[in-house]
Amino acid sequence: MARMSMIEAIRSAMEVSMARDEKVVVFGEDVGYFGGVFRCTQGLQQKYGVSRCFDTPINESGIVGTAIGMAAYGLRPCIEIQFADYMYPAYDQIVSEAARIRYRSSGQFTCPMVIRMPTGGGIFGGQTHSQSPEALFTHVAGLKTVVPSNPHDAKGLLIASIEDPDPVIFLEPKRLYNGPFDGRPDRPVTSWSQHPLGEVPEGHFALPLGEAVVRRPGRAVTVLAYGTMVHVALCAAEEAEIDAEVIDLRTLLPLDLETIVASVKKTRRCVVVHEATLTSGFGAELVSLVQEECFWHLEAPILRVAGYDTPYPHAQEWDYFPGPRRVAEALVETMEA
Amino acid sequence: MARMSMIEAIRSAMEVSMARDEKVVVFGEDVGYFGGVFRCTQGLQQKYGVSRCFDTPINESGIVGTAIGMAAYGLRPCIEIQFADYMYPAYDQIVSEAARIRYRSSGQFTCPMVIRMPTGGGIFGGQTHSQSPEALFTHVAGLKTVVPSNPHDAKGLLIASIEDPDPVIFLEPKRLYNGPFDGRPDRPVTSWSQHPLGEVPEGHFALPLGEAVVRRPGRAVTVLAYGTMVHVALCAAEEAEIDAEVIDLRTLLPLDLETIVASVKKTRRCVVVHEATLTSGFGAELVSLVQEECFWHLEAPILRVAGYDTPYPHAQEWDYFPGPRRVAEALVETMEA
Amino acid sequence: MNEQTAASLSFHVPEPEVRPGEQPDFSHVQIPRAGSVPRPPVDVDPSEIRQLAYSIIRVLNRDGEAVGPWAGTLTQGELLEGLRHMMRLRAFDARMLTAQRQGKTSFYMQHMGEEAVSCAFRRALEPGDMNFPTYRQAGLLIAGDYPMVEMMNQIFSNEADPLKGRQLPVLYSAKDYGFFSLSGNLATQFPQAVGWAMASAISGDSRIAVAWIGDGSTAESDFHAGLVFASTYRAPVVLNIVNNQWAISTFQGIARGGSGTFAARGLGFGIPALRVDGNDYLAVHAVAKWAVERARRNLGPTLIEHVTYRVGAHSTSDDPSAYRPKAESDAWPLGDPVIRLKNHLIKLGAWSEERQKQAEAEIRDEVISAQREAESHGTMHSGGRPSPRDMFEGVYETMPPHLRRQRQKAGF
Amino acid sequence: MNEQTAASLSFHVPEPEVRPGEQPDFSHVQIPRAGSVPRPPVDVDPSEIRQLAYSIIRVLNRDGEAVGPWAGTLTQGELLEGLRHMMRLRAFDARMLTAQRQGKTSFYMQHMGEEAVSCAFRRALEPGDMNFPTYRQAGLLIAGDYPMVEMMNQIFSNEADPLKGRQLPVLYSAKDYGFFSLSGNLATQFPQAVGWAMASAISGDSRIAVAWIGDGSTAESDFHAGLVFASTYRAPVVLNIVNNQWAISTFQGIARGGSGTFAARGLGFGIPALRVDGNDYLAVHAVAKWAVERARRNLGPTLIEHVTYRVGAHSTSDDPSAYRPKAESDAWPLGDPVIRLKNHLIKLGAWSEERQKQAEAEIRDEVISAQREAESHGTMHSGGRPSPRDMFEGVYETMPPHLRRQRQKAGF
Ligand SMILES: Cc1ncc(C[n+]2csc(CCOP(=O)(O)OP(=O)(O)O)c2C)c(N)n1
Ligand SMILES: Cc1ncc(C[n+]2csc(CCOP(=O)(O)OP(=O)(O)O)c2C)c(N)n1
Ligand SMILES: [Mg+2]
Ligand SMILES: [Mg+2]
Repeated sequence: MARMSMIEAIRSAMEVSMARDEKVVVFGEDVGYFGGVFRCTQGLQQKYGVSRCFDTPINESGIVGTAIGMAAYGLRPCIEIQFADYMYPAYDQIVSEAARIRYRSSGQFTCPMVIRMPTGGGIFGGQTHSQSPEALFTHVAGLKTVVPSNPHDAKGLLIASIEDPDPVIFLEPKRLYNGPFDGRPDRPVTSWSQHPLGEVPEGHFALPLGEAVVRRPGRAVTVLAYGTMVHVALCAAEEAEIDAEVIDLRTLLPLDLETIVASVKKTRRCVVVHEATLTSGFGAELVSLVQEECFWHLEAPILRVAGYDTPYPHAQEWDYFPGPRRVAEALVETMEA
Repeated sequence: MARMSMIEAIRSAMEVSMARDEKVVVFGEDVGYFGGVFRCTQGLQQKYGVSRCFDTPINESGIVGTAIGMAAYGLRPCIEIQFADYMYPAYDQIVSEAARIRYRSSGQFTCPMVIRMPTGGGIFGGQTHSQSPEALFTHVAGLKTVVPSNPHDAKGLLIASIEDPDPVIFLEPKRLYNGPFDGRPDRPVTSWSQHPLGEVPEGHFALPLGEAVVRRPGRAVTVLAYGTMVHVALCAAEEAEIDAEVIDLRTLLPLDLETIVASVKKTRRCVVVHEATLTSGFGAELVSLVQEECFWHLEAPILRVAGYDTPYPHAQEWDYFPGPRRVAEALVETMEA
Repeated sequence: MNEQTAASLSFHVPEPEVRPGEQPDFSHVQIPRAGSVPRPPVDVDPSEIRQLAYSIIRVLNRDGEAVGPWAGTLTQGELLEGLRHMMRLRAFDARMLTAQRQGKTSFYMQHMGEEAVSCAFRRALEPGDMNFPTYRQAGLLIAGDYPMVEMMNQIFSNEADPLKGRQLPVLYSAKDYGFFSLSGNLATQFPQAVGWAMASAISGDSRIAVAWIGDGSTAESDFHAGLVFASTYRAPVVLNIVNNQWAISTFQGIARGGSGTFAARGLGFGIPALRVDGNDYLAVHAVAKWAVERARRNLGPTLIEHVTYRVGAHSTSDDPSAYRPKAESDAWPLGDPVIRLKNHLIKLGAWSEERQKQAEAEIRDEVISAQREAESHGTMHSGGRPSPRDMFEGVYETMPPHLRRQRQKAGF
Repeated sequence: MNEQTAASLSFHVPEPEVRPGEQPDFSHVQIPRAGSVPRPPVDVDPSEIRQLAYSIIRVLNRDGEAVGPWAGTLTQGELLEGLRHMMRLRAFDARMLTAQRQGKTSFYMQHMGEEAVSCAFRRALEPGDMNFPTYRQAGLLIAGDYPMVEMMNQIFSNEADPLKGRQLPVLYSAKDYGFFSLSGNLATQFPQAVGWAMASAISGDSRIAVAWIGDGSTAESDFHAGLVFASTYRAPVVLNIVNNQWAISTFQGIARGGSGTFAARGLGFGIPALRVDGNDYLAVHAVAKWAVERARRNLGPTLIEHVTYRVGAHSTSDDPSAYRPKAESDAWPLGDPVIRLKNHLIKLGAWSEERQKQAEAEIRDEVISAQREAESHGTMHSGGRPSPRDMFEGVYETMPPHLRRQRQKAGF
């Protein structure tokens, strides 16, 4: 075991994968010589050469499009989109191509690739460095969508994603890169070196996609969260002094519905939290599934706490961010319903 | 009043708008001389000249991007994307630009424009002529999303969309272009000339965005639908002999939540229907809202009938399509819950 | 500050020379003499051959002779086979158009007039090379000896369809024949081809990729993405533009704008760009061979504009009489690729009108018997369809729980 | 079939001449003599001036003299004003970089070395013309007399911020000053500018649009979309590429690939393409004037590559010492735009080192007093912030019910 930040864990996952399988190639904007604007790929070019880790022109459709061609050839590209906010120019290649190549060719061609992208706000990045577009991927048949909440999971899930036979969208909550952010910007930042999940196996280890984990067992209400919101939810539960069961989904698709349903059937209440805008967010899917599966057990409406339906503002970031106060309010509201 | 197919009604809306306001311009692939592959713009170039209705290069991002520039200048572009399946290359311009220009410029620049696109399956179009991407728009703050289900509404809603000060996504269920399709491909096709909603005012008339309409009053269960699925739901209600209240949403965003809630509080049951893939579809948002607002009234879980989470297949189209049989089953299941 | 007065601007929209009812006119199309364009060495400095993007490489002259520096890349036997490939494609198209009219398939797209492009190009490739085609390069399959019956199974969406009914007719996929899965979305294959070529270079392989795109689709952004990546990484890829003058109802001027040629788009990327007479089987092959050799020798990408004409409708959903003169294709100055190659072979003394007739009959029989076999597996509107169960398979390698639930509920 | 053996392919990734620790080297940059490039009439046939895409138009020579056919577009008074604009932009940058370090704003992007490009271009425009800029053209605002205090209010996201705190610092919007709302997404403004220009032409107006893009961002697909539409509709737009050699950490070769120049990208579209010494205020103005006149006279688009150098970091989040030699900017052969214009004015006898010092002091005071005023409205990390209520406003013209509910629930 070693102590790693989330950046180091992600880098370690790529390093391990590149060492084990020479088909793994890594590329993206500023990813090669410089090692990425968040330094996630630092050192990989030096270690594995420019043919396996390289800089690209600034064209996200080209990055994903060439990666699809490489995957069809037989490589396993693990590519970086500099910010999730910049994936839109690649959306056609992701949705119409990567997601469908196995299906439309009846398995003649496949598309094992990982598209990494930093998501979420909390760094005063304004509307184009803060978005959480996961629902735009979960709606697309043929994609898998993963969102880790800590260094340990980030490494295990990224290795599993690279080894997966299908395209995986790997969303990295950038507010967690350096520490387990609980949604209180007024408090001193803690670092992963203080956190048990900053302890990460050094070598190869894979966490299966599609398994959620209970971060905090509880009996009063189930909170479904992923990424940064896991820590916010934990903080809210403490502050509201509510015995919430906090589930970290880790993979949105495939989803670990079993764990969710078991918990809600036990607690009989549910709150769903995400940072993306509310309307048609992934929370809506969670609410739908929970009410379909647990209708007869529910004692209160399932509540959603999410980003407001506005672009992510710059100066009002902390008014916008669904922090512990808003989550706690929802917990209380659910308990009182 | 005149008898119109949905194509004629859409054309009439553009014609009326172009006559009233010379700022209205219409363009897209094959839209000018030829009048569009579905003939929705036929005659407009002849009538208003090539400066107001013209063909474009095949570049959806360019079509939307130039339209944004025109809207910022002060025109009112009403543009066509040949099939909704081909909007992905324009998705960045729609999401990052059109939707946010008013907000990010604090109203200095606005983006009054309409993006028309044919959606939905049922014409053996395979995976790239059948999609229903409405949820990819409803998740985006700054956009409005409209889906008419008949010629009358198509005209009134399109005129309102063109006159709207903000960008509107106008989805045209292509299976309805020529007649009210009820989801039974084995039956002879009926034409709009046989249907009361094929009667359309000839001149200017606008239907406000954000108002749903009850297509079939009922007491047993509320069905929320839009576009083609309105007709499928009506058919299913008849066939299942269930006294369903069928609501045609018409506008998905802004949504007429009041009408929905009033109905569900009355019927105490709800089924949501759409053609788009199930997971993270707009149905999930509807389910979430209904359970948030009507939780204490509900007597059964809200069910969703939707496209399966696969690409839209070609040969198995009628197995895939959420037709009256599947909707009826859901109605029965809800009633028996 | 500015001397010019504020005169009004006016809006310019390119228009074709003629419209329905008018006399077809191709007098604006400049066609160099066959044999007149030089053939540079494959390792030429791209900046020295910019003029090739503004000319047209041609081998067959009016008299059916093969002339000039690009001639001589194929043996007589190969030419005879080439003729047969083009004829087979044409016969195949004719049958499938009829089948569509009969309701045996929902949709079809033909190649009339463009047969030489894909058929001749295919000959310049090696096993293992990969094409990233558009829907109008079935000649790659025919000339690559892919079984016609498999193509028909796909077109009929029948129970033997290799793509299990999932794809629109003509959106083939044939990995073992170097034919990448076709997309319905235009231009996406361009950067994919470049990526495949990059992967081959990364892997120290010797296989190359070939990208295909239509004139209208060069306007798509992915055309640019492909060129940028091909240029930056000097990918071993041949980038083909098939300029058949039309993109559904819009003439090539809508995509080409103020540019001299489509080939010229490559010049800004330092990519050698050639134009070739796309109705000249010999010229297409010679140019293909040149470009393939560049790629194989690690000299990087080549852009080729194949100048041809779409004689038929865009697809079975289209009626071109609404936007262009009916007789336009007769006026097309580069002639018909099948007739031109036939005349060349007759000139060589290797062929005759009688043998042509005979070959036509043979090929028709061949196509008919393939069709008979395919129809035995079903057609679109008869029995013998892929199972609805298949619909849920292959979205992922392993079916995830939510799809299993959906299939179960569907009862398939 | 092919004679070549199957030798292995290898992968090529462009690399800059030097990396940190090495000696800066710009010997590969070919720089023509000032005054040596001809000035064609604005209605020239684009195909006759292709070579302009491979040269560099320069006016100021080493001795500070204005020479050649592109000289003489500005009066001495205008030049003095131009110098002041560039100095003001540089002083503004310096203050804002400090303010960022002090936590008064979250982010800043400077223009060091590139001041001439936007400042000189701005002079060639008329009121009503519209720029679609990138984040590195604040010179358009400074030279357009947009109040510095407004820029600072935006940067500080304070209660007087014209954009109400919604935008990242430096993503200005100033409609009345011909400055379109900046996006964080690269290249999207390119087709938008073309669309604005098309709208002006459609409306019979006389206003033109100006698009801006960085060297790295020309790789984006929307660059292509812009060129295609500009070419097809001959839109009255000037398309500017600011080639400052770097795109964050990647040198221009990654975007440029095998191409000779970025300007050459225009040639494939039949768009006249010029390269200009971007550190030469006079040359930029002369070229801008030429291109603006073309647009205004309905002659269509022009593509301009401004050759310059990004002296500073990409942004306050970047540290270039990790990817390029520290002294590289000193070695940049086109010099510093401020010093070059200053020397020219001294040469003309219109200016002196003392007046330069004096002007520097005046400008610093001007900037400081603007900053004082802006800070009185608050900074990022002091009081005086836009209200959270504002957050919900202006998403639509009329707030829809769901947003009203959300605001109400939020208690704002
Ligand atoms: C992204 C996208 N936009 C639009 C279409 C609709 N479409 C199909 S074919 C076509 C014309 C293509 O013309 P061209 O590239 O010249 O090829 P050709 O049909 O002439 O071979 C269009 C507009 C599409 N399939 N995909
Ligand atoms: C679509 C998109 N992709 C990536 C980025 C991240 N990004 C911001 S600036 C930049 C470099 C741009 O370089 P260049 O175009 O040369 O402009 P310069 O900064 O040199 O002025 C990158 C990659 C972005 N903002 N938008
Ligand atoms: Mg074509
Ligand atoms: Mg740059």
